[in-house]
Amino acid sequence: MALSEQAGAAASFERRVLRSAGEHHYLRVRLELPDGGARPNVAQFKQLVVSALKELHGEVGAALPVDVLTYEEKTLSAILRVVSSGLVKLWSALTLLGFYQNRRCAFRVLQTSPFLLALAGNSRELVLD
Amino acid sequence: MRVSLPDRCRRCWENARAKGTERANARQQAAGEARNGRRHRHINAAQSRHCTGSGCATEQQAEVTSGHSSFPASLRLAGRCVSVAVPCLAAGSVTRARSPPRWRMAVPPLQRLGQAPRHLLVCEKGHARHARSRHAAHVRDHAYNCRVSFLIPECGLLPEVLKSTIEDVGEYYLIRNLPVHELVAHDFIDAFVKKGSCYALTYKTKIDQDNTAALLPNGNLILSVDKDTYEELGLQGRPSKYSGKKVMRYIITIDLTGCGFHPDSKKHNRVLWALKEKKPLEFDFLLAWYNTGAEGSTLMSYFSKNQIEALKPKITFSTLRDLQCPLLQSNELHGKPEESCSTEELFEWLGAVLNQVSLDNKSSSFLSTYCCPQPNTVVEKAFLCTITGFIIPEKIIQLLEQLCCYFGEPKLAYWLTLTVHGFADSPVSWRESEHGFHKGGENLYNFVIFRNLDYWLQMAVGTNDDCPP
Amino acid sequence: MAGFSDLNIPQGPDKKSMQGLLETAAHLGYSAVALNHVIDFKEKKQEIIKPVSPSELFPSLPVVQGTSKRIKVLTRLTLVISDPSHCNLLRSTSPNIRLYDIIAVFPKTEKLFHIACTTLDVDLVCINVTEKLPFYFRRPPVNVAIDRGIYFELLYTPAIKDSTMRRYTISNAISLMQICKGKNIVVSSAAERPLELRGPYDVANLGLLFGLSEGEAKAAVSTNCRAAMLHGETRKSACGIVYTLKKPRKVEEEETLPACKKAKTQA
Amino acid sequence: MVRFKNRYVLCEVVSEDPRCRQCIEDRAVGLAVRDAIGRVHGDFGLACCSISFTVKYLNAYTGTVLLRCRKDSYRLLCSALPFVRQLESRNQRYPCFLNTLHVGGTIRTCQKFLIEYNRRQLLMLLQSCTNEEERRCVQKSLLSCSLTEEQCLSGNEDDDDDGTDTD
Repeated sequence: MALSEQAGAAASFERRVLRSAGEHHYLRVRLELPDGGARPNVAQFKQLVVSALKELHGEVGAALPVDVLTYEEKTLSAILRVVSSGLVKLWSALTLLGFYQNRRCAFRVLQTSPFLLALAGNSRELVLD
Repeated sequence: MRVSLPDRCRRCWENARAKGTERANARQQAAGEARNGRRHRHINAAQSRHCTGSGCATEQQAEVTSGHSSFPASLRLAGRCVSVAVPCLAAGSVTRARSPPRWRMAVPPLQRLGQAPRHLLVCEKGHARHARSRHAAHVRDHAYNCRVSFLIPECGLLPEVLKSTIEDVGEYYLIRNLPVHELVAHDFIDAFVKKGSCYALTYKTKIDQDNTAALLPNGNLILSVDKDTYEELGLQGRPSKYSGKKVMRYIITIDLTGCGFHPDSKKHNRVLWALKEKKPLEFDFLLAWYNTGAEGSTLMSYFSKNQIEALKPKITFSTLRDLQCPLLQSNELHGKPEESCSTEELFEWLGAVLNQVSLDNKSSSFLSTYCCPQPNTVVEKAFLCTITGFIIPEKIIQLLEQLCCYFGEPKLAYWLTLTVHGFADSPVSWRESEHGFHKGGENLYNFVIFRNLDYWLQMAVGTNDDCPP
Repeated sequence: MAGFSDLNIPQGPDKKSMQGLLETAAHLGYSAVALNHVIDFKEKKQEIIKPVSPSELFPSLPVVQGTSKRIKVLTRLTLVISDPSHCNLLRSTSPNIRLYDIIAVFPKTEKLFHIACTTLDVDLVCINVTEKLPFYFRRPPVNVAIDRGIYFELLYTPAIKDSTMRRYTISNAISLMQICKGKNIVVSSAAERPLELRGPYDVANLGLLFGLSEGEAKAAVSTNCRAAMLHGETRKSACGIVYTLKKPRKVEEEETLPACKKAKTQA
Repeated sequence: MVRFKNRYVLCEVVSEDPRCRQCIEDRAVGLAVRDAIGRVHGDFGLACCSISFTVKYLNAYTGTVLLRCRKDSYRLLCSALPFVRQLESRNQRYPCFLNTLHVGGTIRTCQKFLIEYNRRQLLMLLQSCTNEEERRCVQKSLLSCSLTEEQCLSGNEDDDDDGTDTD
């Protein structure tokens, strides 16, 4: 019984190599605002991201599918998902965003990865001691 | 209503005209062909001709744009006609070109905008109890792991079989300001490197900026150093694969257990001199040692004169309620529509679960369109355990074994997963294949273990990495 | 020393805000910054003062995030030249100028750009990013500058502040890239507030917008900055052939490599 | 000596309002196109296209416009052209759109294309002529049109002016 199962498994060994096949890229970002003042809620946050894209890359940029996967209003940090070909556009748009509601702000991109799973364990932020 | 060019505007033409090139005939033909409606097929030919200097390809482009002047149509053509190029304006069409173009020598600047960093995902499937199964070898080859997490659906508490393994995940040591030459000393080699598996990795060093060192259990000491340090050290190494045309980083590999490295050998003395006097390198090190049976002195007592502290991995448990889980079939790596999910879908889903991403969105929702892959079921509870620290492969193999044993008794769950994250800044990923940071330095793998002990193994690496074994 | 650097932190009178900027820079992962002292000859006669020693200004430098080292602070002098006579200052061996780690010029006309690229003993040539280019870049001076190991500096803070300046920044940067082919570019901030600073990886990604390739973009915030610093060091240390260490232990002599490629000995 | 490669985009202004013709001038067309690029591709697109962007040739009578931009960025330009909605000059605003006829690497190819294009238009016109007077007029134009082509073919040896930036 066990033997036959093993034989079946042996026949079924399979390896697939997916080269740059990920459709999406993921970014972990944090919005920095001066102390005090209104904090955006999740809808406003997404609006801010889209407006940043629109400013730098126009309507074509604003049409990029960007998803806010998670957003924490307390820390203003979020995980964004974007199609791979739009990564550079989104990233540059976030970098060049300077104002939120006429107040200065800055997007800090903490991590980018083609794998969402990789965002769960960032060894650079790990404090082991 | 149009009339011929009046004389006045002919003069304008002459004024405005650039250098005349006479390739009119071929061009006219090409334009004629394009007009016959077989546009797409001619594009390659036209483009190659275009390379010789005429404007055929663009002429066709013009034809089409004038044909349907609506934007999406021209966009679609633009996207297809140069799948290697233009993603820059084709926001809508790019999603179709699944794999971004591979990097070439001369990519026009604008097209770089549409390129995403290269990455690799290797999926394997096999059987955990098969004699020739290499799953344990893959774990062993991935020396430096910072985070291990496992997810068991239909389970609310830590299963009994895993309790002892979790408790015995092993401690590791952090030594501050340890000179590298102490790792090359023969006392150390004899006491630890040769008597078990000794793992060491520099802590808080960045592989793309600083010098980094790592000791592999096979006795190889790997130094990844920048150009300045390399020149000062005077040890033989090779240029890093990922440092570009102007080499700024070198890799030095020293085999500590090799026969040429006995205490009085020339090589040993040279290495010791280089690391002690020529360029004394000091790092904070993470250390772990695994030995089978034989008692010996411990790292703690050996390095007692250095600043050493023993650390325990941090373990967190959580129970997820009403989790949407994709349906999987162990023999269908690609998944089947309506029956099971593919391995990439699972990989993304798992990332979503570990990052606490909400899974129940609609394709029309404003914030996020991510949803759990189809088909899926809702499980009432799922158990998630995460261990962070400097975790050695031997313990992961033990854990993997115990997870297989979990299915020894009949369980509700059909599968469970074990995810292992590597250090982004380690100089190697699998075995001794060089690892770089680029933009994320990701190197991780994930096991899906099925009830019948079939497994899927997914290994993912980023841009500056070789293909996993 | 291929860590990330930002070679342009404007030196202001306010010590506290400077401290804030340095802390943010360290937090973002920059391992070296240069405090920039700007002298514009258009405004009244300005004296070139001695560089303020960073150790005096900041008793405790912040630790670079993710490492255990402290941020390195250099001094930099930028001369805005709009008239050929201004160059004389650089030619004369003014003792104060020699004290700065990095010397940059900001040429306002084509002729001065040519002079800056070909003859002046400087490390950086600033490119105007806040207005339409007053002249076209020509290949010969740019090639000479690349051969001499002089770097071109692009700033990104104006692009954050204002939409029009953003256009000029990108368009001037692309014009420059067409001539210099992405070589010898340094991207730095000129940020006056912490919220105008951006992380090194973000800046490297911004380089892609400016027409750099990924490798060149990363070099623009790391290795090119290091090279510019070393180029500045050659001025102080007899063309970089002989370098005296502060510790009276030994004088290190190294082979006669080209000055700009010289490995730096750490004091 | 490396030449910067340019692209020339030939398009015609199509408007229902005949008064629109008076709006067709360098500045108005340039502004309208820039505005469209700005909307569609944002600051970045505008910055890319603005390098060496000019309205090279313009014929208000036939409504033909020739635009120049860098080869790298012509796709940004072409994709923005359909979004030009109106021309504005002297406080007058007329809705219109731009129809791309041809994209060429040199002005010359665009010129050739335009002559050929106009000839075809004239032939169509000829077929729809009603009286003899008109017919003669159009035929004459047709002949002069082909003559123009001969002329420039013979005259291209001395035509050495390189309209692109070199150094």
